[in-house]
Amino acid sequence: ADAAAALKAVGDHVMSLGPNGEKPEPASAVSLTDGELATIKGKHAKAAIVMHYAGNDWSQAQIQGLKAEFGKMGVDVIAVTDAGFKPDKQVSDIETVLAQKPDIIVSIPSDPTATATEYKAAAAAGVKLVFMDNVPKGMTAGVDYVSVVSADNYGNGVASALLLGQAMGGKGDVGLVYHAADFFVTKQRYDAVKKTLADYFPDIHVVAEQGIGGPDFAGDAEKAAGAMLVSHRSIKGIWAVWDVPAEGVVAAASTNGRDDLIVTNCDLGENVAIAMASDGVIKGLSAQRPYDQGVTEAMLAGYGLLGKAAPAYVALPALPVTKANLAEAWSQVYHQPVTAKIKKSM
Amino acid sequence: MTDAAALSARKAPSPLSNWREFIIYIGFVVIFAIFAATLGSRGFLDPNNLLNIVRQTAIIAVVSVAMTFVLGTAEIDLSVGAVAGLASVATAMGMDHLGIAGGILCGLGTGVAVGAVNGWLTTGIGIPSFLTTLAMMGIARGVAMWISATAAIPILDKPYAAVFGGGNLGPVPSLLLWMVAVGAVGHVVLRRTTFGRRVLATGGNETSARYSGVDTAAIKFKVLMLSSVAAALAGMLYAGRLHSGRFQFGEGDELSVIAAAVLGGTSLFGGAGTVVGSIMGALLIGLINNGLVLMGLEFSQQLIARGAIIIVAVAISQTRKR
Amino acid sequence: MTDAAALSARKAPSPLSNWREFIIYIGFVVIFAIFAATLGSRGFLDPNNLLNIVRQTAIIAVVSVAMTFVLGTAEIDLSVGAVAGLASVATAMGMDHLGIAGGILCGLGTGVAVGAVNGWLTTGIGIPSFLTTLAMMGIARGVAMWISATAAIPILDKPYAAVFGGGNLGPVPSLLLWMVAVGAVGHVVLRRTTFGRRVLATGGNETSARYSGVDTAAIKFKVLMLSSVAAALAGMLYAGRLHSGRFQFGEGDELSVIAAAVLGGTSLFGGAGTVVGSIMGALLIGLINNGLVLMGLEFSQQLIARGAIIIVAVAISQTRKR
Amino acid sequence: MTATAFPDAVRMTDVSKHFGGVRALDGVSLDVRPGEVHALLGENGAGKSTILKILRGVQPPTSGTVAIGGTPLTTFTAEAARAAGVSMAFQEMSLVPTLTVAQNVFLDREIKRGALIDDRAAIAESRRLFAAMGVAIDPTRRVADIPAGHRQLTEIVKATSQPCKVLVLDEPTTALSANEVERLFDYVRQLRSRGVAVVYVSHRMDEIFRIADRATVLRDGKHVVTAPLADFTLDSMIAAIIGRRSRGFSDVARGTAAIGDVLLEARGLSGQVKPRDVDITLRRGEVVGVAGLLGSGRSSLARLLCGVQPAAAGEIRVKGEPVSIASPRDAIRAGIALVPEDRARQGFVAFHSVESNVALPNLAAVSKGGFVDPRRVAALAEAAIKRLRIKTDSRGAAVRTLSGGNAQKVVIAKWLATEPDVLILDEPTAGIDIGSKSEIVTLIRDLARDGKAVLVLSSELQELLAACDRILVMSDGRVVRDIARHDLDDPGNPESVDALQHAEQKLNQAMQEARGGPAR
Ligand SMILES: Nc1ncnc2c1ncn2[C@@H]1O[C@H](COP(=O)(O)OP(=O)(O)OP(=O)(O)O)[C@@H](O)[C@H]1O
Ligand SMILES: Nc1ncnc2c1ncn2[C@@H]1O[C@H](COP(=O)(O)OP(=O)(O)OP(=O)(O)O)[C@@H](O)[C@H]1O
Ligand SMILES: [Mg+2]
Ligand SMILES: [Mg+2]
Repeated sequence: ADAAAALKAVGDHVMSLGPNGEKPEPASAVSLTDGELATIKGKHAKAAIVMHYAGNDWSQAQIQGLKAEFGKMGVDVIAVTDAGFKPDKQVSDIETVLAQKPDIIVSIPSDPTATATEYKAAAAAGVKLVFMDNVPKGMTAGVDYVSVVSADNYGNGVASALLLGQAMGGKGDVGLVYHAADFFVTKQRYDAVKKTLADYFPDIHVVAEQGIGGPDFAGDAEKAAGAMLVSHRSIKGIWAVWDVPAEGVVAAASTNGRDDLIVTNCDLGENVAIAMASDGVIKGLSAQRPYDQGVTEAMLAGYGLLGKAAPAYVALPALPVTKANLAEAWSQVYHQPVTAKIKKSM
Repeated sequence: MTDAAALSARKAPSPLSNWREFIIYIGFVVIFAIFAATLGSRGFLDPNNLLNIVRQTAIIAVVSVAMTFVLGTAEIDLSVGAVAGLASVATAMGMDHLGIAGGILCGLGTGVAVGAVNGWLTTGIGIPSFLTTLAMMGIARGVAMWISATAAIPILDKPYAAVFGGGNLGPVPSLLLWMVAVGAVGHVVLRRTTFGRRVLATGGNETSARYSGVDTAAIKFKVLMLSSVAAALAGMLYAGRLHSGRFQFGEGDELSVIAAAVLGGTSLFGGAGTVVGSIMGALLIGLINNGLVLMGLEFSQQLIARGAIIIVAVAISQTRKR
Repeated sequence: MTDAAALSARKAPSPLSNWREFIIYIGFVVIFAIFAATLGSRGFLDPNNLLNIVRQTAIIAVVSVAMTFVLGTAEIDLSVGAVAGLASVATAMGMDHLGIAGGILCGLGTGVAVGAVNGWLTTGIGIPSFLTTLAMMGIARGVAMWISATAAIPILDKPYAAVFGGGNLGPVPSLLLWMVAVGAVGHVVLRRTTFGRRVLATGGNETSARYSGVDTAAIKFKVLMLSSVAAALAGMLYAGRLHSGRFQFGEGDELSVIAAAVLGGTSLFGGAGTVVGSIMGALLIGLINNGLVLMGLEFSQQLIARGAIIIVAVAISQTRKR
Repeated sequence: MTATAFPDAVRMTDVSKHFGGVRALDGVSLDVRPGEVHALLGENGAGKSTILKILRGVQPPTSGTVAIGGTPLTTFTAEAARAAGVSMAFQEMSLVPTLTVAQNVFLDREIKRGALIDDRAAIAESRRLFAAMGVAIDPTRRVADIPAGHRQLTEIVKATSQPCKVLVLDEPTTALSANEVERLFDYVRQLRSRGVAVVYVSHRMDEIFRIADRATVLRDGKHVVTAPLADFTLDSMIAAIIGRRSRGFSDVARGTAAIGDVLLEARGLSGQVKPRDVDITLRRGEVVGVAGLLGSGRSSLARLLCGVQPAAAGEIRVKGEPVSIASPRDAIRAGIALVPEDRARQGFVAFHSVESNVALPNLAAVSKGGFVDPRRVAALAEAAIKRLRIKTDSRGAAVRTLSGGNAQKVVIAKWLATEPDVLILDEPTAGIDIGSKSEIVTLIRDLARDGKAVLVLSSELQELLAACDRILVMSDGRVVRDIARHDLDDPGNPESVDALQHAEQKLNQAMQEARGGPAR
């Protein structure tokens, strides 16, 4: 199959299916008329943002997008919580924000099973739920929650794999650094990468795979990559599941004197952007659009308030990034000009 | 450094020196009052919210009761968090194959097994409990991840969930009942039984305790067993509350549990501690977390505020005593 | 603590009793030999891999040197991990606005500031260092998240990165040099200076130390200052290695650091400890991690194996001595 | 003196105990009969405490057998020994500092109501027991907070209140004054009449002659002699103990030192509770003693003078200069050193070596630019060990491995090494054997002769009389008498053999009067 065409395709349409197999709607299908905006403003609604983890660029961009759009809608954001990846903490957070009787909760479940009961309780309390990326077990769109907005995580996996394969000229040994936890988003990427490499690059062989558990993901990734590079000297490329682990891989490459290594990853963070801009070992990455995702989620929450029929599953396509399109990709993702440091490194 | 400072510095960790007895109560009351005044409008005083505080701290409180005994003997158990996670998985898997009773047995069995190993390595081989339980923490977490393939294992059994942390008895959350029950038993055992007395004697001065006829090794074995079983119970409560078993449950709880006990006046150097204090310590932490979320602070600000409040709370009560 | 006699009486068996002195060396050699035999083909003995082990443990080792002093006085510092994260952010931000020298000052300044607060709260107000530093852990982490908006702050300055952990001096990683330098200084200070003696006396029996004219409060203030500054240096090394400052750097390190010290024979009850032991402890943990990754074990299996190996390593040396 | 109608209460045969290289006991046998008080005597480090710990089951012997009431001990555990009827007051005590006095008295044999402990009953019972000893100790206080004397009484009450066939008292009186000792003896006599076998260890010869029926002497872990008290004279007993002739305190030659200018002066010195409004003047070449009953304020005074506790009122002058002494550090700088009364808590770091313990207050002297000179530390330690004949297998041995008396010597040694102008000793010879006692008193005299000033606080009057030129009597926190030593001599025959006993009676009399309050 033709990688280049495939890569182009990834950027245009979404590959993942919804949690219940729904086919994805584009974000462009979601919008609010001025009239609707006015009615929503009139409601002076309260919204809570319940994150699984708030300690990275992705979450922050999401939150910014949400706050910006909610601002336009006159919705008051009363709480932003961070469960630090702990389902029990997230359940507590939901309990606590419910005490403030919010009209809207936008959330990403840290674990679809463990948190389900509490989300159902929230739904039963009449709260309009909009989910990011994943939906708790046993909840149905339109009934229990308004909608789920997802990045095309499968697509991200595909894109980063295609970029890796291309940069390697379609052959050689690679290692994969994945997330050693049953977390929907990262698992989709991992599956996609393995499948894509197999489908498109028969001459690329995965010779090493290492899961990392955190909390020090960069450090774990560095240990993993370091070990791969000493025990498999043939390795030409490494894939990292998101940007923080990728930073660890970059460090490992330099300490092991492998400036020729080829690294790709998911998510566009400033460090990896710099590594790419300065012709470092990062040769490409596949970005999500967290800011737009947040905006879309906010609007769908508006749908909920209005009782307007909402698409069950909205997804934003992956955004393949190389040094060539870095600057514009950055502004697409963060709605801000590329940072001075990245500019400086180009 | 003034000598007064030196004196207080010397007094501070002194077990049972009164301020430790009161810190927690003074701090709790002060902070509760402040939150009630400032967050009333945000539903802080809403009975359901107050019950939330209990729900969110009951599990920590349960383990901190057992930890009071462990610290009382001047040992430590860092494996409680991981054991809770493992027990939650064991319970869920056990239930899949052996039904509800089987599941409960698997959960408790996990606690007993880990406790026996911790106890034997510490008292039998003589490895410092800090190392034993630190290693056990990794082992338990690893086993939990392995047997569950890091996935959450759903528990569909409603009665189990209702009894173990999920449900309510009338208006009262079952978690509250568990906390009160464990707390009451723990309090009586520590204060009024020969076992409790031997625990504090062992921690207060092991040689003296031995000279007085206390089998200190047996005591230490028992308290380590106790804390593992309590941790297992905690895991089962997590499983009930979250309708599933997952290796992550309880992650990092060891620190919260020890913090609760120390806040409650238990000395890390052994020989002193009260169960009621530990429970109050857990509740204080839960109270603060709840209030800070209600305030709508950013997570980063919550971290800062929590640290500051704890310091101030302790400092107030401390200076009160001077 | 006051009941120093009680403590020393209880501690009498363990600290400084020789097995603790040797544990770490025996364990290290045995495990190294096993890995060399089984993982040679996977590049374990490859010089670069051995250097990787050093790189991956040097930062823990550096902090564990300071922690040896803190534990030596029977205090504890749980804030080191968070302070490292904060210092990495402070350094990166400082460099953006004040250039490289400014950045370094910001980093070290963070350590000094936190150390002063920890020291004052512990010795001045008399809050147990466990609570002081636990609270400070939250505060430092929160401040780091806040000022950095949880984002990584890139460091473009090459020379900085080269000196602080990023680069090599010829074939020698700068991290190795830092570890050796800090270790050498720490060893001499603890073993050969009056300060070191006073540290161990303070932890061994605070009352008698005071009677002997040791200003124990001042000593405790200094060691807490020491560990914060070491933590700040660690943060700067993280920053140099990963070319950025990020609040997560050092997360959870407090436990690894204390574990390294305890593995190295330092007593949590104070009065005993060696710097070399602590460094060996850090290296042992790094060695195990590296070997397990080379084996290509799953993350969960690694956790299990690590725990088991630590127990066995300690047990071997332990029974050897019996 | 074998083959009695009924079995010996205690029969220890051929008992040996080795600690690594150290042979603490070497084939020692010990027989104790029911209804006798059996004195166990010996130099510091002779092996007394070791053999008694074996009897109490807290230490297994390396070899040898132990039979109690005719039935041999098969396992050496505290539980087994107690079941066999052995109860013991330990020299280094068996009290848990974090528990209250009452909880300690009844530790491991708590009074219960139903399944639960009845602490109220324990408190009441403790009160009764202390009253019987004629002391008022609050049973609800934590042991960590009560003074050394009270702790020793608690240890005694803890041991004596247990039903037992064999009662072991290992140096129970080191911190007690005459009255408590008398009460203890009354009680011991009661037990004896009830057929209890009592093993009594003390370095106070007068006590031995007052209470013991038979005595066994150990030296260097070997049995020397066992005989009825009647077969001993003071001299022969001392000779048996230390292996050479000596007359104890009577040996001390108290040459009069030249009294010089004032070194230490305190005016209106008061603490929070004790002492109250004390004036003291210490001159060069002068040894001043402080006598008083338990709780009279002696140690409190010492703690003020050495900055352990801040003074509430009053001023301290050193060599005429007013000094503020806020911490022991200031005191040491001002040339004042305190040998504290409670060695285990205040005296040393138990698991640190003799060497580093001796070095601690002398760090300034053995270091240059903050760097400690190991050679000077070693030299200091070796000198100390020689000077006080400390029995230890090396200067590197942990102090906890030393015998009680030798540990006490370490404390004295470490403070002597600071070469202070003013040396304050609180119960300095607690647990120190009769031979060394007179040596230490002689040492004190020598210090005075070298122009130092010495303040000796002691509950053992003979020691005060042997050492001091002047004796202050304290009562209820005040100094109520200031008696010149020679006023206590018997004007008739000052050099008579029992001059000491005579002086002791006079001093005792003065103290009893003093309880009335100041008579000046
Ligand atoms: N735990 C130990 N380790 C090594 N040596 C020890 C230990 N305990 C006692 N010893 C040694 O055994 C010998 C006898 O000690 P013991 O305490 O029985 O003497 P003692 O007769 O009680 O002396 P004292 O009159 O000073 O109390 C001493 O030399 C002491 O150093
Ligand atoms: N190191 C100390 N610091 C503060 N207070 C102390 C200290 N040691 C003892 N105390 C308290 O001071 C009070 C007096 O103690 P102590 O029995 O020494 O009085 P004392 O009359 O001086 O003793 P004695 O006259 O029998 O030597 C007691 O209540 C004791 O608890
Ligand atoms: Mg003895
Ligand atoms: Mg006294």
